[in-house]
Amino acid sequence: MAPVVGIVANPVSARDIRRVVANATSLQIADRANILLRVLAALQACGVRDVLMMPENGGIRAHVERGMMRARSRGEDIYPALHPVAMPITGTVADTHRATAEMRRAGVSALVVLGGDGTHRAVAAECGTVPIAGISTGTNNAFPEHREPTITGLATGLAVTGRVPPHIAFTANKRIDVSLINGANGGAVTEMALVDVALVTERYIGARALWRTENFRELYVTFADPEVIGMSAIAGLLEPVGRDESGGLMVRLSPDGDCRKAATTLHAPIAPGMMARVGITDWRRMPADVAFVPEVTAGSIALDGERELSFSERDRLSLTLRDDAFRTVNVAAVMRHAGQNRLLTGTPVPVAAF
Amino acid sequence: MAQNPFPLGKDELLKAYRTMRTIREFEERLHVDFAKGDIPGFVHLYAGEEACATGIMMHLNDNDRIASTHRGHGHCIAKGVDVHAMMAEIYGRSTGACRGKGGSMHIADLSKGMMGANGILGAGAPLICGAALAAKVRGDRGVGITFVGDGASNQGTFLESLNLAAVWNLPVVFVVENNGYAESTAMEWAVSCDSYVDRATGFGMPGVTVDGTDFFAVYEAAGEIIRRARDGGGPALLECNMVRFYGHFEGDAQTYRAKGELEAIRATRDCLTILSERVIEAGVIGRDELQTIDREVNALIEDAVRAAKAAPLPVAEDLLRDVYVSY
Amino acid sequence: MLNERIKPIVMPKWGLSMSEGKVTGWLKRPGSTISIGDELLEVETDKITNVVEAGETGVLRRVLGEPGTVYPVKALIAVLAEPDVPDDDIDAFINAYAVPVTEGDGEADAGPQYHTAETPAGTIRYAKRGETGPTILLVHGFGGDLDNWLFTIDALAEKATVYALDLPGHGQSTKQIADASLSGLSKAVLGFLDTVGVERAHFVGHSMGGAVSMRTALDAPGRVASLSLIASAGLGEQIDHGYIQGFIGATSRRDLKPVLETLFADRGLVSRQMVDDLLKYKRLDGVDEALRALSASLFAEGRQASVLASGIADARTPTLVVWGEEDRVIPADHAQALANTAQVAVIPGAGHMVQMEAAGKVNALLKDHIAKAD
Amino acid sequence: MSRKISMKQAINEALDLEMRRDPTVIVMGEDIVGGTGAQGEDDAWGGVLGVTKGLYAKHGNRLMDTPLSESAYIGAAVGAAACGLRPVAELMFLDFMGVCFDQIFNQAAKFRYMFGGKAETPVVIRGMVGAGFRAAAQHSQMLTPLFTHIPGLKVVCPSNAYDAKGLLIQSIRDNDPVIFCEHKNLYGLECEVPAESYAIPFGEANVLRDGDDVTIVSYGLTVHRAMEAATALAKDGTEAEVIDLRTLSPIDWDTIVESVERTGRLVVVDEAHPRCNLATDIAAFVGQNAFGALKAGIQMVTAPHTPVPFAPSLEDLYVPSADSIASAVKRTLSPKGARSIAA
Repeated sequence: MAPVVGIVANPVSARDIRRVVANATSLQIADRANILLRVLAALQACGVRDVLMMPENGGIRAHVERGMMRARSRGEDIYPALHPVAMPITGTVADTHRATAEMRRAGVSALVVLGGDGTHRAVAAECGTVPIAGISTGTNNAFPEHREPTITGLATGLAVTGRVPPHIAFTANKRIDVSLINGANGGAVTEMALVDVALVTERYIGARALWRTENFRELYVTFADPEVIGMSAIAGLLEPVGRDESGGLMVRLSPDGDCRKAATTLHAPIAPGMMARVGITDWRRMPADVAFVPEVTAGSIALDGERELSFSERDRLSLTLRDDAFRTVNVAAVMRHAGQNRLLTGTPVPVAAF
Repeated sequence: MAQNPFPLGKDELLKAYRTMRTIREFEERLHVDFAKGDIPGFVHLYAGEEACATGIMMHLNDNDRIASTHRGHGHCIAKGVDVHAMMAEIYGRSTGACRGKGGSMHIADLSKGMMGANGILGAGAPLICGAALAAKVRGDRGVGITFVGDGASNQGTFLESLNLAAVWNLPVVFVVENNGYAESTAMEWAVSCDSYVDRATGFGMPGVTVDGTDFFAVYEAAGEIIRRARDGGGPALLECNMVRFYGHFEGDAQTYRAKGELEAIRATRDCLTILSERVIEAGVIGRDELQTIDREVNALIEDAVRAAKAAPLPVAEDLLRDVYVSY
Repeated sequence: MLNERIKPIVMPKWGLSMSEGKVTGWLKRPGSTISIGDELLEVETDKITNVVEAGETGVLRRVLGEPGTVYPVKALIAVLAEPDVPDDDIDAFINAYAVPVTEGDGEADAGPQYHTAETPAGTIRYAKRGETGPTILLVHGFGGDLDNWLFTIDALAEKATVYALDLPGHGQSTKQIADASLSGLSKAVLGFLDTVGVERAHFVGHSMGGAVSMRTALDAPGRVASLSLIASAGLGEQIDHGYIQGFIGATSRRDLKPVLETLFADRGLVSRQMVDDLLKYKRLDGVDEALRALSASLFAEGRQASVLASGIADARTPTLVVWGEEDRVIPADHAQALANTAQVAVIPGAGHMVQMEAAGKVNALLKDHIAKAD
Repeated sequence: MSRKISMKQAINEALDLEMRRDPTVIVMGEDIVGGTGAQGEDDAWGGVLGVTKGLYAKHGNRLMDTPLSESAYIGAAVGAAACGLRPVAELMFLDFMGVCFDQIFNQAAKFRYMFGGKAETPVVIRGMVGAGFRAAAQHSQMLTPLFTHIPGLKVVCPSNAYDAKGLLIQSIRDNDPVIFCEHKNLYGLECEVPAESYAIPFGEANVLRDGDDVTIVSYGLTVHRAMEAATALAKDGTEAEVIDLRTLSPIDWDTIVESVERTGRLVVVDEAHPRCNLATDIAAFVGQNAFGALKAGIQMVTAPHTPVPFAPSLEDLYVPSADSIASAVKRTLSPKGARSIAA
């Protein structure tokens, strides 16, 4: 049976306040649809015949279907069949959770995700062992790599059709689990972040996006890449930690953003187009599977750049980094393998097994 | 009492709640009284959308101008228009905000910077460009906010205004109140590009989408956008995704909605509930304090209705008055 | 030689902008014997309708101007001659007569006739006619301008150097009046004379302009050679308040026309053009304020604030007082205030604008008075 | 100082003087400066026909070129007026109001009434009207009746440079919205105009010619055709009184009625289409209020009920001519015309 690929394309990513405060990108719906069409063409070229898609009413699917219809009417057969997941649309992150879970149950071989860190986080929460192929259409974009989506689609197709062996095609990723136990009623909330957890002292969620640093106290990252944008850049510029290393980094920032009280002052691109001066008190490695209890006793928690939860002195908060938490398609490795083995020539070299 | 974690002080939070509650109570009362046949004409209710008007208007002063829509009661109240004058206007009384000459769809109070509800969809957008131009010419740091529904966002005049505001770099904020329905037609069907941020981008200005049922989300995003406009940073678009508790107009059976849709949004997306639970949970405001406000608002609306019903009707001479300043 | 006994009657030139006039009717029949001052015919211009008076004697031998027909200024419209001049000579004269080209071209010579002077009181527009003889200054009244001397200025300029100015707030002079009192206006007039280099002049003042002239004679006697006061203010308290208020308040032809009719004994003299010209003046920015300031200062509550008669009586300035008997703005009996010290002439059949309605008579009085005083 | 200038210069001068006098006066429109954002000269056009030429040099950014978006900038002018400015918006050809009429008749015209007398909207919308420019159906109309129909709007249409200057100054100072209609074929016509500022009050018709035999009422270009007709008629002994309305809303009923009561005959000349125009309006008013004075049926001379044609041979037939006006006068004087009133 031919492999089925799932697609989660978030129509509402890259719409937050950072467009106003920092000239952040806003990728148009029509562009997102075009990205999807390019991915679909690459998947079809690799032999993927059926794709499941998260339903949404933000317009992506309508554009994609129009593009596919136009191709069909010209007699071109370049796209796989597209099947929306049967589920109600709420227009919230719950749709991503639900769609991911449905696709996992339907046995998709991989999930192509269009969105920012937030969308990827929502997919990662539900995808289990299904590998993710991420395409950046969001703002922060520390997690998904920047790459032409056709290539991502191609790598996904090659991986799910078995033309690249799994140990090359897929790679393990880290995450940070956040556990919040409500002091009043004992209820527990578990959340996760793919890249970073930021603790700020303001306790309202507001416009969600995090772009101010004055209330910023603690930062936990799964990897610290000086090439990425967002709060994790702070960590990356202090002590790089690779995506493939075990463990992450924890950074404490000086109270009230006062750089004079800080041991170190750092200039970091905390949002697109936004360089901030932050005072750093100290930082340390964050080993896997060790629960960290923050010093901040009340505030809100930003997961991958968006404020999601708030907590008070009565609540108990802990953070734990997990290695090997979920899988992604290793596009670079797949494409290198495809090249080395001439997978896309008329007479491919037999796949070399290691 | 716990430390206040919000970007507004307690008094401001209470004021926001009072404004939202006043709008809700005002609209709920109109819903009831309209059904009784007490109110002439037709009315469009803002219930369910209170967080949007309030979250934005908390950043404005009387020098800032707003241009409203046919669904304008909430904007009026949030901008500080007198509730008694509004109620009297809706009842068509000579004590009304417009002396009974405008009605629900034309309530205005220029002294409060409220340039009028508007019966013509999309018409507020160019007007507010003019208000913003006036502020810019005077250099008084005033801003102009125009509200438009997802339906009227398809009006050519709205799109022309986006372009004009960008070209003239006017201190304008275009607020799209997206409640999902242009009268009865779904936004998803009627708006070709599907995203207001895309529309804004197409006109060379930033666009932001927020959850319009979350007062804090609206408040924070609007604050940034308004500050930017005030400082000369130019226009921007703010899309507030929100819900309409009643029909397009009173008497609308809303048969276009999905089964259970209304019940669901009332249960999960009531902006007043969301706000009050947030502030109570944070320990900043006690439930009793909110209940006190509820009682006061109730009394205010009750008094406004009583006064409106008792107020005199406009008389024959008023028919010919105020067509011109001089003629 | 015979031609010298043939006296042409030509279309007159009243005022600087007149280029043509319409004969509306003859008041004398051909063959009538004519004396100086006899009313010959009526001529209508776009500004005013008036009577042409005879300046010479003779028999009206030919009437050439057809009623209802428009003729250029200086066009031959009639011929006077003694009875013994042969008809053939008259025909020859008529055939040979040519309208003087330069004179008739109104546009060419009207332009330079108006001048402006930058005075301490602001820009003052004036006209200057004539080059010889005594210097005369014509001062118009409230709401008027130098064109009020339409029938006066050229007549006097035959033997004098005549200045006519627009007072501040009037005509095409500045509309700013720094001081709306008689002294203020008098200072503005003296400032004007300084600017144009006139030390001393015969003052001819109409209405409010008469009061300004008297004020000047009292304050700067050395600069006023004589006074000619025409329907002058400043000789009594009475004044038609309705006229002043009506003039200030009128914004339309309908309102203004009846007000202007108060100025004339013959209401028919108020032409549409006269009303239009005044409306155009009144619409100018600053005029309304200027007129209201003058009215408040000089004619508050319908009384003249300044009566200068006794002062002038005491002064030794040679003075002529002329009034139209039917003046409805300032009563003609005000003339008697100076009856003991001045020459007084009250002209029947004329109103407040006596210098226009009885131009020939008034001009003769002025010429005579100024000649004697000089 | 008075001197001869054209109507185009007079309009320019009025804008200049009012901008000098009042800092809240701003002027906006398409190409009213011209060349904004382009590489060539500043102030490249000064309006398509150069009416606003040179004002940019004097007043800079208070003259604002607009995008080709009549709905947006006319609306902005209205909004700015409601917020204390006195904008003069040029709607190049008033035919273009089709794309911004809402801003004029639903917004500007209604604010004061709809808001219970608590708003003032001192906006001037000026633009070209009228045929004779070989500009065909969409750039040549006399749409004045559409404006006079709307309560809340004032409508002005000068026939000469003097009136244009004084009426435009009054329009700018006026506290109500004014539609200022400039007949493009009168732009070059010169007359004596004072250099100073002056305002001509609204609702005062101008009687251009006195006459006792017939009253001819018109406005705009056809005033001159009416005067031509009157001069021709005078040769035959018919003295026509010619009334130039100057402002169409408010309209000077008194002057019309007083004249008709004297002459007993009325010819109304309107360059607009024949249905529901100023001519029918005036005829109806006189019929209702001065019927007893009429000695003959009222004659109306208007454009035909057609769009404005392009071909010069047709367009020349379109605009009421002096001949057609003179013929209409003769009809009122004929025994047949007189009988028609008795019938």
